[in-house]
Amino acid sequence: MRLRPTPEERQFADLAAEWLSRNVPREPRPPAGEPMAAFDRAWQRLQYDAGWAGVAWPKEYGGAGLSLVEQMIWFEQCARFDAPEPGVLNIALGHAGPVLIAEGTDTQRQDHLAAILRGDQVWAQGFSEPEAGSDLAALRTRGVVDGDHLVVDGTKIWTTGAHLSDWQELLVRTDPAAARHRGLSFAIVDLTTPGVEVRPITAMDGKVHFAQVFYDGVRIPLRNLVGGLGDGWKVAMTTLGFERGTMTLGTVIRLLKLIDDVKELARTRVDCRGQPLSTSDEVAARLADLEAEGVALHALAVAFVSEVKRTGSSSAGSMIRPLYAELSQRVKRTGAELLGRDGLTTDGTDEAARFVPAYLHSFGHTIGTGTAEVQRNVIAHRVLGLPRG
Amino acid sequence: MRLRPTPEERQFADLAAEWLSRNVPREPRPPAGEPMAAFDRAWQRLQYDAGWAGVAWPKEYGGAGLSLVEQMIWFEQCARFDAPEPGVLNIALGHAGPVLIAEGTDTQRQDHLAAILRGDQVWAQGFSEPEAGSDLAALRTRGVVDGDHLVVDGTKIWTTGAHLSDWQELLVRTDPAAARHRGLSFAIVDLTTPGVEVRPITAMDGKVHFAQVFYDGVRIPLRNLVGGLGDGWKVAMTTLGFERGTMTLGTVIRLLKLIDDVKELARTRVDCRGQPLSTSDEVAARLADLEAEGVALHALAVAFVSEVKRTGSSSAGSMIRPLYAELSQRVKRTGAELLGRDGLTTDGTDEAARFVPAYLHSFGHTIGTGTAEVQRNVIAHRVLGLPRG
Amino acid sequence: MDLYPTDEQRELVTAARAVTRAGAADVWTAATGQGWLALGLPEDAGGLGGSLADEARLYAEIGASAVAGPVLATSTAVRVAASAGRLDLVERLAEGRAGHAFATTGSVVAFDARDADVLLLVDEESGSLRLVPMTDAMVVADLTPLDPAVTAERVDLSGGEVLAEVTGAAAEHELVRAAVLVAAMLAGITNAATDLSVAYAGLREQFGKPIGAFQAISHRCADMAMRARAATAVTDFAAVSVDEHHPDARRRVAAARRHTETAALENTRATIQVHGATGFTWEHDAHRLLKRATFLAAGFLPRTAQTEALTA
Amino acid sequence: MDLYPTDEQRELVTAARAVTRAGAADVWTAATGQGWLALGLPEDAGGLGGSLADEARLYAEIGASAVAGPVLATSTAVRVAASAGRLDLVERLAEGRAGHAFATTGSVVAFDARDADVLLLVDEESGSLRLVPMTDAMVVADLTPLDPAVTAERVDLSGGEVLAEVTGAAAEHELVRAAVLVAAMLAGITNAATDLSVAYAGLREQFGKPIGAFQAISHRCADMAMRARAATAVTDFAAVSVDEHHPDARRRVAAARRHTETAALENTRATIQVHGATGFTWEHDAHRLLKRATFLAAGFLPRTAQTEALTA
Repeated sequence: MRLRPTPEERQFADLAAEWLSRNVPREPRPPAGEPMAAFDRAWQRLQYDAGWAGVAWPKEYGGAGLSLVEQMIWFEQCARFDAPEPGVLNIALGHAGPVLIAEGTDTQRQDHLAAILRGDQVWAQGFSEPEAGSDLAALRTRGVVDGDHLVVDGTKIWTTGAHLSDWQELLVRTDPAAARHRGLSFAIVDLTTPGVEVRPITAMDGKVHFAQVFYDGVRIPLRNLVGGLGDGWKVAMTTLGFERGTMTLGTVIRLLKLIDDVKELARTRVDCRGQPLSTSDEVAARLADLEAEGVALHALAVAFVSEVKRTGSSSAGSMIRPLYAELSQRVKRTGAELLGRDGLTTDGTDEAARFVPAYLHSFGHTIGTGTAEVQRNVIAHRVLGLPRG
Repeated sequence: MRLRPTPEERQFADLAAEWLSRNVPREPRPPAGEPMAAFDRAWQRLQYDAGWAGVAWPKEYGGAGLSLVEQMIWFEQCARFDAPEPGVLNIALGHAGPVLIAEGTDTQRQDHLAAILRGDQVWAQGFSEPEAGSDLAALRTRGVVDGDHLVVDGTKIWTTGAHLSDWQELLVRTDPAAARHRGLSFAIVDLTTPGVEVRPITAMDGKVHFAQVFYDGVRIPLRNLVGGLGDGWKVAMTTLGFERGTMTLGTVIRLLKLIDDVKELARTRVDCRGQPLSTSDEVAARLADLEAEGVALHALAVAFVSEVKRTGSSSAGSMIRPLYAELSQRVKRTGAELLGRDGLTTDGTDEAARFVPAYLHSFGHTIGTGTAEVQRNVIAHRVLGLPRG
Repeated sequence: MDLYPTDEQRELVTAARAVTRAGAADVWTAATGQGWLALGLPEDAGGLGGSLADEARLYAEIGASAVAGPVLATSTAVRVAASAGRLDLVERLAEGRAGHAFATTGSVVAFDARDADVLLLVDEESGSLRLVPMTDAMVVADLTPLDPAVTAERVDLSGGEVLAEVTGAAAEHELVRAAVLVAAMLAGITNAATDLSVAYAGLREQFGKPIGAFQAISHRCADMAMRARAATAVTDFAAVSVDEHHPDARRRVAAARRHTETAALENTRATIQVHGATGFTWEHDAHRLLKRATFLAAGFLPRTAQTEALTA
Repeated sequence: MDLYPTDEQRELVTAARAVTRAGAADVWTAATGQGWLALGLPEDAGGLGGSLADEARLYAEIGASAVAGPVLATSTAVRVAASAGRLDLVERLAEGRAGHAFATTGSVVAFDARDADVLLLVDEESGSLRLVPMTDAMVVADLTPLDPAVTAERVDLSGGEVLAEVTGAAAEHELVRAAVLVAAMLAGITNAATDLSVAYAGLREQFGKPIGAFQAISHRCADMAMRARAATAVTDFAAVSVDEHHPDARRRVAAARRHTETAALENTRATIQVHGATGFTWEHDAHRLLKRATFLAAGFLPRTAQTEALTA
């Protein structure tokens, strides 16, 4: 076992640090809408042009062809230099790209992968429906083959970023006679296709993170199917792993920084007697717990990329997402709670503006990308081999 | 609403206090075995002779014929004067008696109720079996009618106090053809009957609290059936409520005292800098949580007896037991944890001798009388009306 | 010993619920119409002479609906005015509203102050309650409140005029009452979150059955129900103890305040999770309950003061 | 960056497991036979020159079985002797055992001291480790240990003879190593409790199916498994960081120590509950794991010291 970098890893990290130190945008990210998306795309383009996009993607698709270990090193350096997150490109980079690499056709890869790495395509998922949340196999959105097209009618919901996206991954029912997850197909759809309507949904933090998407006779060319007709469940399940494991690595590293910030908050804020909050042993114990869990999660992420590199897979992938989601909630809640009464507005102080919205947003962590309950089902059944209910 | 006693309640409380102040045994309760049982019986006899036994039992069966409110007042006064708990008479007073009052024949009531109140009969339950723990309806111990007897073969396990008991409540399968809970019967059995063998089981605290009981052709007169043949499930279910609600009232009141003791422990023990543990705001916050939960549980018990008195029943009964069990575990664990390294022996200090065994014993709280999980099923289905899985 | 609600209390709750559950628009009118502000005020001060236990049952309904309108601040302001002998002010406030702030000098954050006639200034350190006149000119900045059903303003208190003030035992009594009513509102939220969860768990189907058939949901609902029942009981217990001057009243109030705070925060978080993505939307009520619970938790008798009272 | 165990580490674990899982009787013989005490000792001091990461993997197995035998105290005593230049003592201890106590003067509670040749006295305040000769005459009283696989004695330390002592950076290094190995044992317990639970949940049937089909059980098992995986990872992470003199090593050791303590206590409590009444019996291993976890939690680098290191 070894944490010390190999000469190659060291060189990679040094180059990354050197580049990031000069290229991380100094201007703040716009808070919403198209300006925000433009910011994210520009930052991605900057990385792409310098060869830092797609660290672990194969070279033939425009990536750097390295392993998850280098990807992790890149995330560590990004956190160190406070680089912007993928933002609206999260699904494109974290999910759609890997899906196409794993299951796409050559044409699909050529059409999309480099474009994704360049930041030219914003993607959204399209899995959940009003009646199919945790139970994806119950989805009803229908796709009917009509010549060389699939004609789609129905609706998807809780689609993060749909209102800002160019493309969408779409799981639809193409064989209504087949039971549940049989008879589903996985397609990709250009969101400018006629018949697509996107209605933003406001979340509990007062912002629009996701939308409901309606499909009214939307014609998708059959060449946009990923996998064959009826292979949709297999494609979706294979690829949910990306979301639950690798896609979370970057956020894990960023969480460590946030824990530091909460510790700093406790050192700078004072209680009613003018003492820093950090002098309370109740606060200190709580922060120590967060720090310990943060380090443990970091260690688990390192163990995960190590195992993947050495053996090709790791069941720790299914654990990183729920552990991250719940720790992140605790960290953000702690930040908000340390504010005391200052936490009752979202703009009364700079600290409130930072920590209160983050706390509210964190309620989505244990719901999106599979609820905490579904993640536990996955671990119980697929990792531990416990029987289904 | 009113907490202030009525003149009648005040008089009852005053009389109780006066009697308890003079009659609570001063000598310590022996820690185990027959001397312990003898102590418990003697204390019960003392109460009986003075008219304090069975406060809420009907007068015709030797009780005082009062309501659960007076029962609660009695428990409060008992806690105030540190009176011994029912101990080995717990099942007799808290379960077997109420079962016979509710479902027994006149003969059974005459044979047992006054004897129970006098402390002359120690009772045990006989529900769980090795293959039927939470799932009581799966029990296999068989009873076959032979003339005017039921002949019982099989085994019961986790029977608290069986090794010290005279009588046992026994749920047996009398109709093997009927499905699950149909075909069960409820009998009472004299544990001196030939064919009964009691094998004590050592618990994780190193003590014997329960036993496995084996039945080999045990002949029980049919007149010892409670309810008719095949009514066993109904009798058992009706009466489990006693255990979950009223039987816990006394322990709830005692828990409040234990919380005080843990607070006192924190005031008297010092940390490595010589400061009382209670000066740590982490410890203080923890104790405040326990105190708040203790008061809330007390309040719930009062609301429960009030509702029962006014309306005849209260669904809070199903909540008192799990809330008590879990709070009691937390209180006892806190006591043990405040001891720090002194908690690594069970006799290194007086405090360790008190709090460490209590902590170990408390693991049984969320297992016995229905696991925490079963109690939640009961609340979800019977109180909230949620569907079964 | 009788914690079962009286017939009058149950009628009061039914009447209040008819208003609060109907929608937020007319609540303030109804509040004055039903005499909410005067319910606990002694009859000789023009009130209805209800007990704190009566008020607690009412405030549970107010909490459960997370409606707008500064009922507690205004009713407390009325009492402060009465206690300070300013019966003219009592009368004026019958038609008015009070904002409130937990500070008495300088530039402070106040709540519901924009449309208020007076501002209730609470000084927990010294134990005093003060009423000052409120004008728009005092508003330095409008802030964005966490709880969308209140308003938040940065207010300049340098004006200095004081309409009424209570200190000492009288202030202490008002602070205890307010803490009980905060607990009552939190208990109401705890119950409301439970009801929302149980209703949704019984209806929403996934995997071919209602989600309430899965223990991950049903056991969480059971936990919520236990907290809710205990929250109601401990609030009643504390309120009656105050009404009866029970020697343990202070400790019981702190217990009620702490139990209901924990319960309300746990249950509102849990109900968002039970509702899944629906519970994360602005449109669903879950977040309003959470935010109201957070708002109340920071109110009268906050956590450090509770700890002190409970470990004394 | 590579936290995947080496082939040598996996062989070491397989060999250790063969002994620890076979039953407690011969563990001490095997421990000396397999060179457990010398594994991490430098080769020039007669050791095997293994890394702390190697030792951590071994100690995880020791923890998982909760076997008797003062492996950590004795291996630490050997290192103290070596560090103090007492190679004669190192040799003597190859056949001996060390008890230990977290105090250096007066009448103290020691563990595994009855049959020990030396006593390892740990002074965390000043950061020193001391070896004193141990005789039966020093035992004032035999106490009842919480953990049935250790012995506890009240010992009189007034004799005063000191065989070896390390202070300063050398002592600091030994304390850090011991903390990592305590974390490793706790990680082993965390994993063992998970394995017990999963196995039982898959076999034990109630209501016509394995209890592991109920979310109340399966989700608890999933939580246990997450804690277990993270416990192993963070222990490796800390051990390698110490081996490589990483600037964050101290903080990572404290993190490993705290995470594994919490995880081991949670998982052992949970496994008792998953096993129901069976888990509450003396005969079942669950309580041994719980008690060992409690024993270790109070050992090297206890909670207050962790808090300090993690919030620095």
